[in-house]
Amino acid sequence: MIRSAYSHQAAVAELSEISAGPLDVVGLLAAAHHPKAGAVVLFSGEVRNHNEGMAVDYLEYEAHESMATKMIKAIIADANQKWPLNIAVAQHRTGKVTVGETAVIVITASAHRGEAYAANQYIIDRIKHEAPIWKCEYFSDGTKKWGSNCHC
Amino acid sequence: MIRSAYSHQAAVAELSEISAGPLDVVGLLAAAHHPKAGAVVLFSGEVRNHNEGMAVDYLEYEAHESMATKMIKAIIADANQKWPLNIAVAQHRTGKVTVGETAVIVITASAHRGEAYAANQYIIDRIKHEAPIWKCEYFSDGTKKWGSNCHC
Amino acid sequence: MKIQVFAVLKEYFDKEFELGDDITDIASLQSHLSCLNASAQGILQLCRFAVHDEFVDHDFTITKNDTICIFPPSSGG
Amino acid sequence: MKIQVFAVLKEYFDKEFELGDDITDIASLQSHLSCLNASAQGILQLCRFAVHDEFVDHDFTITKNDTICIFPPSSGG
Repeated sequence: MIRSAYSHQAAVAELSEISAGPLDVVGLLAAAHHPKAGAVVLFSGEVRNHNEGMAVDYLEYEAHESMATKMIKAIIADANQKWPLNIAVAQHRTGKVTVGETAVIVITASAHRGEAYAANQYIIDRIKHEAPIWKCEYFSDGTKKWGSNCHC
Repeated sequence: MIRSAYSHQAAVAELSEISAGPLDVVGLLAAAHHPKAGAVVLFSGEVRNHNEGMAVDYLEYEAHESMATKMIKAIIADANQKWPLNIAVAQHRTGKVTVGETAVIVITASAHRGEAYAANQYIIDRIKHEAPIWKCEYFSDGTKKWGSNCHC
Repeated sequence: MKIQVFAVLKEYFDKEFELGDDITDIASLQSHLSCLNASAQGILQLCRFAVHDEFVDHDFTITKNDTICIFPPSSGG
Repeated sequence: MKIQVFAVLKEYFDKEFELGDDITDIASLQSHLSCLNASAQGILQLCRFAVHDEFVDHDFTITKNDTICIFPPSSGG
């Protein structure tokens, strides 16, 4: 059983782990309050304008949607088992994401900040290494490259 | 010399480290983008409805404003020395803060997420332990208690 | 059987294509694809395979009605 | 000299008050305040002292024109 924030979970019950449209970072943060949580940690993975010395125009993310969704849910469930979290949500973009836009967001909240930081890092690390989501970088010189490493 | 995001620093140049009014958490996050930053981490320390088994109505924060401001600036400068950050800002409330409101916010951004998480935790840990800011908890039973420990 | 490939694998194969029924497990699928396109051999060694939304091992038996998804190493974020 | 106290210390002393010029350093100020209110002795041992927005040690010399701030342990957040 997931120990979690039932009221917040209700509010974000419809949150898709994979989103083809822009992530509502500010809206998700605004909703991320829980009366028992003293610490909220938000991670936003954003598109950088350079990578490995190359100027980046934009990225495109591809996912196996059903498996990525299921795996992110499972990672969040594992985090809820490991730490007493009031809130734990994550969402990843697909499609074209431009420089400065958010490609992935993780929000965790707990009574004390150590757990919120640890769970947040755990969730993003596992999403990046395990979820079937890939990025293709489109560079300013017209070339492109499918990513095979984490860049943030 | 602080390695930092000059454009973002310009945008938040007027940010006071100590604020008597509500913190604009969402606005600060919305401004926290930097084209070189792949990772943004936000910490929000919020008022919990319980502490040590007592129901909490609200907190009141008191600060020695000029020293707290100077110390938070110094802590952020130290973080900028230790990690290559594009953004590092922090702000702490004074006055009455109710359950679910943010008492302190820290935002860090860097090319890679490890640095953003580490710097964020470093800044909040030092603010909590070193800055001359105190909280008084007002409990639902009418009693109050000046805090001497970190609670989140 | 139907094969779906993702990300960089689309530079080596069609995104979706059919294969004959003589392939009976993941290991033989991997060999077969390496023969179809020798330059994909390296990346195929690193791939994960999934059937019906579950990852499967190399000895997993596949049949003509299966859809097999082939995933290069992930790089979300 | 002027003394300013913060947070829980306000339960033992006025927020701001004047003391005579016979006190010459932080250590003697600490002793003097412990005599004024014996129940504050414990918390005073844990306090930091600041003059002109700088923390000072117990042997720091104070004069009649100084304002001395006394800080209990912090608990921001």
